[in-house]
Amino acid sequence: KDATVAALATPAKPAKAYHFELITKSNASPYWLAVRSGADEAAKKYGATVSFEAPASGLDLAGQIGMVNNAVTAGTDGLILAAQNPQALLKPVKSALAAHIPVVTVDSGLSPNIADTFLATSNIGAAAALAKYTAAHLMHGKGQYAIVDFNHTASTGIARPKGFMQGMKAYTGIKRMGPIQYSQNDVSTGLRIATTMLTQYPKLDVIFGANDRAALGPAEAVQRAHSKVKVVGFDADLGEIAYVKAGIIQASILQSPYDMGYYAVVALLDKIAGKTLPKRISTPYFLLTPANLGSAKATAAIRQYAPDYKPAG
Amino acid sequence: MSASGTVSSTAALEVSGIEKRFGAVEVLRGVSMQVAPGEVLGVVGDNGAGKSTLMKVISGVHRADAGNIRLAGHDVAFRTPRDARDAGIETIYQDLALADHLDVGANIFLGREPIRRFAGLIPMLDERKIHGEVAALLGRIESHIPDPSARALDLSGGQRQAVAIARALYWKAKIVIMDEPTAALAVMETENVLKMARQLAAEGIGVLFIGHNLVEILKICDRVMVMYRGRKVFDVRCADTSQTELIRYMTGYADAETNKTEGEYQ
Amino acid sequence: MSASGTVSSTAALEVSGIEKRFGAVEVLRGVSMQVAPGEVLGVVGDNGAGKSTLMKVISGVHRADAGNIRLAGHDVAFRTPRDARDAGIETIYQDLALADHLDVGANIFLGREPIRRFAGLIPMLDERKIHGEVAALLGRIESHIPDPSARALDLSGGQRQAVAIARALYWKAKIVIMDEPTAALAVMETENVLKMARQLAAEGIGVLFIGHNLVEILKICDRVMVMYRGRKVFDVRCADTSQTELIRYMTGYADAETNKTEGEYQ
Amino acid sequence: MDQRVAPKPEIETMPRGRAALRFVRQLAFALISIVVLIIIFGILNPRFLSAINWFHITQQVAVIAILAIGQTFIIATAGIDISQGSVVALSSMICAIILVDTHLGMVAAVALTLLLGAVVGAMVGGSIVVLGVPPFIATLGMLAIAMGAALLTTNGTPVFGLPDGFQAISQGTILGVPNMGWIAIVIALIAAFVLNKTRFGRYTLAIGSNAEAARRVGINVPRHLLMIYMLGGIISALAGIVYLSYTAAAQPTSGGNYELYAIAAVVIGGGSLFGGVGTILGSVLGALLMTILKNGTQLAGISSYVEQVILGIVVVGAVYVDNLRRRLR
Amino acid sequence: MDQRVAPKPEIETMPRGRAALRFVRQLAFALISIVVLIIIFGILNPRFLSAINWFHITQQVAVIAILAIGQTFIIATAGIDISQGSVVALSSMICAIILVDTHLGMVAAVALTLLLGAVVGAMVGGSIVVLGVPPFIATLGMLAIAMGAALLTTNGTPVFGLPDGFQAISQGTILGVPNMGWIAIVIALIAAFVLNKTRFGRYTLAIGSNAEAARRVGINVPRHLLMIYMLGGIISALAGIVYLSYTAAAQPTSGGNYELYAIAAVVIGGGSLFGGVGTILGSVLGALLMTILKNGTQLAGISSYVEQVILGIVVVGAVYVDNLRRRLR
Ligand SMILES: Nc1ncnc2c1ncn2[C@@H]1O[C@H](COP(=O)(O)OP(=O)(O)OP(=O)(O)O)[C@@H](O)[C@H]1O
Ligand SMILES: Nc1ncnc2c1ncn2[C@@H]1O[C@H](COP(=O)(O)OP(=O)(O)OP(=O)(O)O)[C@@H](O)[C@H]1O
Ligand SMILES: [Mg+2]
Ligand SMILES: [Mg+2]
Repeated sequence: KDATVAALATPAKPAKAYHFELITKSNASPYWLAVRSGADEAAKKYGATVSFEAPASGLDLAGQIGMVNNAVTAGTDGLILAAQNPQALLKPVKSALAAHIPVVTVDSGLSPNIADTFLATSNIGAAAALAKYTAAHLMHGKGQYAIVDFNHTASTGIARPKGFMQGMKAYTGIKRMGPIQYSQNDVSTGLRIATTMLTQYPKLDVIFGANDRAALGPAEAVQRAHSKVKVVGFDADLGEIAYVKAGIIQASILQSPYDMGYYAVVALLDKIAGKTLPKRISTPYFLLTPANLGSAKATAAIRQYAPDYKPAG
Repeated sequence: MSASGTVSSTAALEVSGIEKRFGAVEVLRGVSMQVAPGEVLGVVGDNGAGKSTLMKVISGVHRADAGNIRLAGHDVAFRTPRDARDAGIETIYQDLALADHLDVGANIFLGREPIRRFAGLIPMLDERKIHGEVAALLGRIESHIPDPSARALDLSGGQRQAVAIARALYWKAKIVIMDEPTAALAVMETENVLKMARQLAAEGIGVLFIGHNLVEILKICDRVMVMYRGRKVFDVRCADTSQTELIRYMTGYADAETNKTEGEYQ
Repeated sequence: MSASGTVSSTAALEVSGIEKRFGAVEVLRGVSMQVAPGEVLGVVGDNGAGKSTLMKVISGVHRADAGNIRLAGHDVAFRTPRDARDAGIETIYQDLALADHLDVGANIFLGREPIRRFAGLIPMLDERKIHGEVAALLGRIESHIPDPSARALDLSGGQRQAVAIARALYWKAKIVIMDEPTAALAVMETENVLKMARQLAAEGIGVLFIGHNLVEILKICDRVMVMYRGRKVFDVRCADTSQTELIRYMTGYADAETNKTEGEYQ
Repeated sequence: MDQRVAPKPEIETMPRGRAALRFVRQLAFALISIVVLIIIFGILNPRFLSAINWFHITQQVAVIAILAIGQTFIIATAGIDISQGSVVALSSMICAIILVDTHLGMVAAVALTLLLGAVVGAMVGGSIVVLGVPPFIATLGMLAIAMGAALLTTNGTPVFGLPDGFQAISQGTILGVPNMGWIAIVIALIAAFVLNKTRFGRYTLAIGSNAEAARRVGINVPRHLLMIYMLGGIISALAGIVYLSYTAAAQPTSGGNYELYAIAAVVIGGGSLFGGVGTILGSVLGALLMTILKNGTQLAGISSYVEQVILGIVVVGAVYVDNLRRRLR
Repeated sequence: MDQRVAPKPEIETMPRGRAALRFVRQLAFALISIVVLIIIFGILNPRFLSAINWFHITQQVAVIAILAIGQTFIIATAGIDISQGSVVALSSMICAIILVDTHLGMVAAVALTLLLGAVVGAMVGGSIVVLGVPPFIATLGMLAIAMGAALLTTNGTPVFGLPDGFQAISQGTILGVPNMGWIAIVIALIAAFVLNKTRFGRYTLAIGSNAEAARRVGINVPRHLLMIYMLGGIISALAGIVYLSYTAAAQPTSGGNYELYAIAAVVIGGGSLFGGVGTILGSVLGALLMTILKNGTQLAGISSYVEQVILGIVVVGAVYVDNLRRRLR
């Protein structure tokens, strides 16, 4: 139902060197840095430039609002935004649109979706798919799982556990243990929480980590405890790839952050060139498992996060 | 040997049977004393004898466990230093007396700032009045404070004492307590403070003057009381005593004999 | 009128031409003085005359802008208080003297703790020695300090002075500086401190005794010097002077005449 | 007492001159730095000087400026409040919940939130004056408590769907200045009046200068400190309300590090952590300086990482220059 | 001097008894609280008492305990260090970069990182003793600078792929105790020795007790403070190395709020922000108390939000009980 990146035209050589601003949720996560490198790559190709801004933590809402406003003031030619909060950013985005600055949201959108287009993975769908795979292949229809989320305020942080639990509902033999725990995007917190979970629920089969930071901590914990618990997650960085290789992370949804950045720039150029954009563009995800790790598709998916990734390396 | 019995009903301040303990320590064990208007009463005694504690009870800093205080014949009970000040008791401390970052005027009026109404409604400080009054006042006590807007921070020890004394004078205190006011002052500034103590007395104020320098005390006080381990052990007109006698009481040498006759000093 | 010229070469301490300014303020303007072993030299003067500043220069707290210091005939230059202590100058301050949370022993040895080798290698405090020495020492000065492991926090003013004096005694100082050591002490504790000052002198130490109480000064000092506005304006054997004369110099009354004849006091 | 001699004119005017000079000196660092930054950023990107950018700077500075005002009072008493960020989060959550989940209306929501701030401040002040806990520790405790409480209110989820009218607090304008800017200005004017022209303010400075002296002249120091921390709590709650209106959504984890910015603002503006000094104008200028730094670096395309480093240097530099000035005096 | 009279035995033993009593009293709050918590959590979930859980508690407490040890020295001088978290982040980044991007090897990486800590500490100490900036402000500045610098090192990206050998720091065990636990224990033992048994420690307490007195007996206070902050920086860097090994990945934004936990640990352990007091054992117990609280509440199924609130109350309570004890003495 959603459009794909194929809906975007390959822009003609732009008339001038446009300057875009990319504002993500936080300034030091590999995921956002992958979005940035995609955007940079596209910009290079089309003779544009992109500057990158983000608050230090994913929790500084006022900081992000200020950054969007400042970008509008600075007279940027286009804005790429991953919204910390679906409503808080409405007003500044409206003022950008009013100033005829095209806005593309990536990963985390607005509600209502007023941006020119929204490029993202279907978080609920992907999480549900991950749950189905986990239930069928890793748990064989019965057992216990627990969730480590990264935070409970971002739309992705809300959608992924929701999707995962939806996917699991079909299996009556599977039980979720304890409340959802939050790692607040901190690996050591995730590690501490998961370590305690292993003690707390001796019969646990699976821990779901809802993003890269939130999966990394549990994987680390499992490896240290030499536990048989399997970790499934979202996203990948080089740390997680190592765990997939080691069989500790048994499945992970890989999104397309690089493409999000890349096609966000393309979409901005399209918009400037006067094309109409679809309201929502679904970026593909890939379910990475130890079994398919060596495949070309997996390599391509991992390169979305780490452009320099070399398989057997 | 004491003449104090004669001023009982007209006393500016009269305390009786004051007791005060801090935890297990009995610091004051039934102290009674009085001071008449216009009289300077010296208070001497060993370190830790309880002099400052007695003064703090009188000035409302501490509450006594027992005993009562009469001001000009009326019973009073102070819960806070403010009550005591309102009743006309001003205290001049050697240290801790001034707010360093505030100016001379602000210090003299601290706690009792004159207020005017802004737009007829909102109460605000009447700075004009403060500065006016202070200028007149500082002239009156012949202090050498350069200007009333100097901060307390920038004053010398003697000048700081002068500010505190100006405060007492201005508020027309009935009782002024001076706790070791000259301890760190040089001879001349000491002279000045002693002169001011007498000046206060001349205005009809009862002055309590605590000190360790007996020469000084005998020179300017009308009467002197000696404290020893939380008790008043001696009370005498200055004209009728000597350093040697005072020291005898201060060291507790005369204590046995005093305990028998303590009633005499009431 | 001064007898100081006679001890020049044997002086325990001799300073000459000391100048010190803080920013725009000239606090010491060429001060020269000396003190012989076993002599107590009184230093008097108005507040702000520069007495404490001079002592701080001698004890290495401040560095002089000009002038020099000779100890037992040798030129010295102190960069820090530690240099001065190492050279045998101990200073006893009224306040700021003790670390409140440390015990008596730790305070006496502060800055010069005896060290033993742990496992023959690692230097550590020799607590055994500290406590042993302190017990003996406190007995020697007849202080009433209850026990060497009491914290400074829990001592009276006189006891604190005793700790500081014990420090000077223990380290066999050549010069001891006492800056207003009795300012807050009662008569008996004052007596004790004065006695200790004489005791120090009896051990051959040169003592500099700063104070405002001229009676006290004239009683215990051998000689007294008067400072006025950063200069030494008078220097005399105590036997040869009087309170009145000292005050004349302290107030600058004798200043004009002094300026003419200042060379005399070198 | 009114019949005493009228003062001579010299004495009347001198203090004013002296106090004014002291005031200007205190602000010098912040003022000069701001002017320098405006010139630099104006050259790097002329849009920095545009009206719309100053509109946004005004919005961006408001919350920190309000917090800095509360912090000025507390620091003037030689205290400190490191719980401001958490209290902003808690009060914005409470305000949002009342707005969204009840029918009490906006006025009640604001009033109840301010009341919450007063209660929080009373708890902090109570720990300080009744339990004798130092301000740093009392507010460290409150930092944790308020953070936990903010998360507990909705079990961690954000609150959406604030009424449109509520947005007027941040978005509406009067004379082209955003309302949240006006709020900060009005609070600053009132606070400056209170600190400099009333007994309350004088007692605040007196306590910070010498608490024992203040007590001895009859000031009820514990009561005054309690009031100061309640005032501080109310101001933090107000900042929370403004923050909520600005962000249009309540998040239990927002407000992090705001206290550090507020403290930095006070210090840059000439306040001293040892108490007794501090001006409202100085603190507001301190907040403005930091906001300009953030805004200007972004407009100039300077990395926000570098901005952090510059900010750190500015904070230390402000206090150093202040010391220097005092020494040279 | 050695030939003086040998002391009488009473005088020899009395001080020991007195000092020991003082020591136990100082630790009382932390010790009693820990025992109470162990009983409560043990009842709520018997697994809390399992060996494996204590293994994990040991791992979890190590970083905070190490930081609390550094903080103890600084707080004992009446200072404070609020930059520890940022310095942990910066040093773990630097260490990871050296390990991954160079061929210098582990020993060099650790040594260079500790050197970095010393430099950071020297900058802070220098601001304090040379520029005369109060410790809170100097470390507030460093907080911002180190945070910015950590981000600048890799432009925000985390560093992965640490050599396996490096993980031994956190993962290896000796006698069943994780190495990182041993590191904390060894550091604590050395620190306790230094603080109580050496001149360095005595000067630290003397400066915190009365800096002017310390100066006047000849202690070089500026140099000592500089050394204290350098020591603090080195300890923070060490904590960063241990943290890096524990998390197996370096992230420029990690370490947030660690300084607050470390300060809380010191305060819970009986240290005073006014200086002159503080014990290493107390601070380590304070860190342990907080870790047990975190671990136990999760095992007991209590929300981490509630844990925050409890933590806040414990911090304020610790200081209150300390005051109470002192008053009743
Ligand atoms: N707030 C307090 N708590 C406990 N003990 C106190 C308190 N105030 C005073 N004391 C004790 O009470 C005793 C009397 O102290 P006070 O200050 O009244 O003596 P003083 O006569 O003024 O001595 P000095 O001449 O040294 O000033 C001392 O032993 C002192 O330690
Ligand atoms: N560190 C300093 N910086 C600036 N001025 C100083 C400093 N120390 C002392 N002064 C000034 O130097 C002058 C002399 O001070 P000093 O303390 O030596 O006087 P004093 O003779 O000891 O006085 P007192 O009898 O009051 O103790 C004073 O005017 C004082 O303000
Ligand atoms: Mg007293
Ligand atoms: Mg002096």
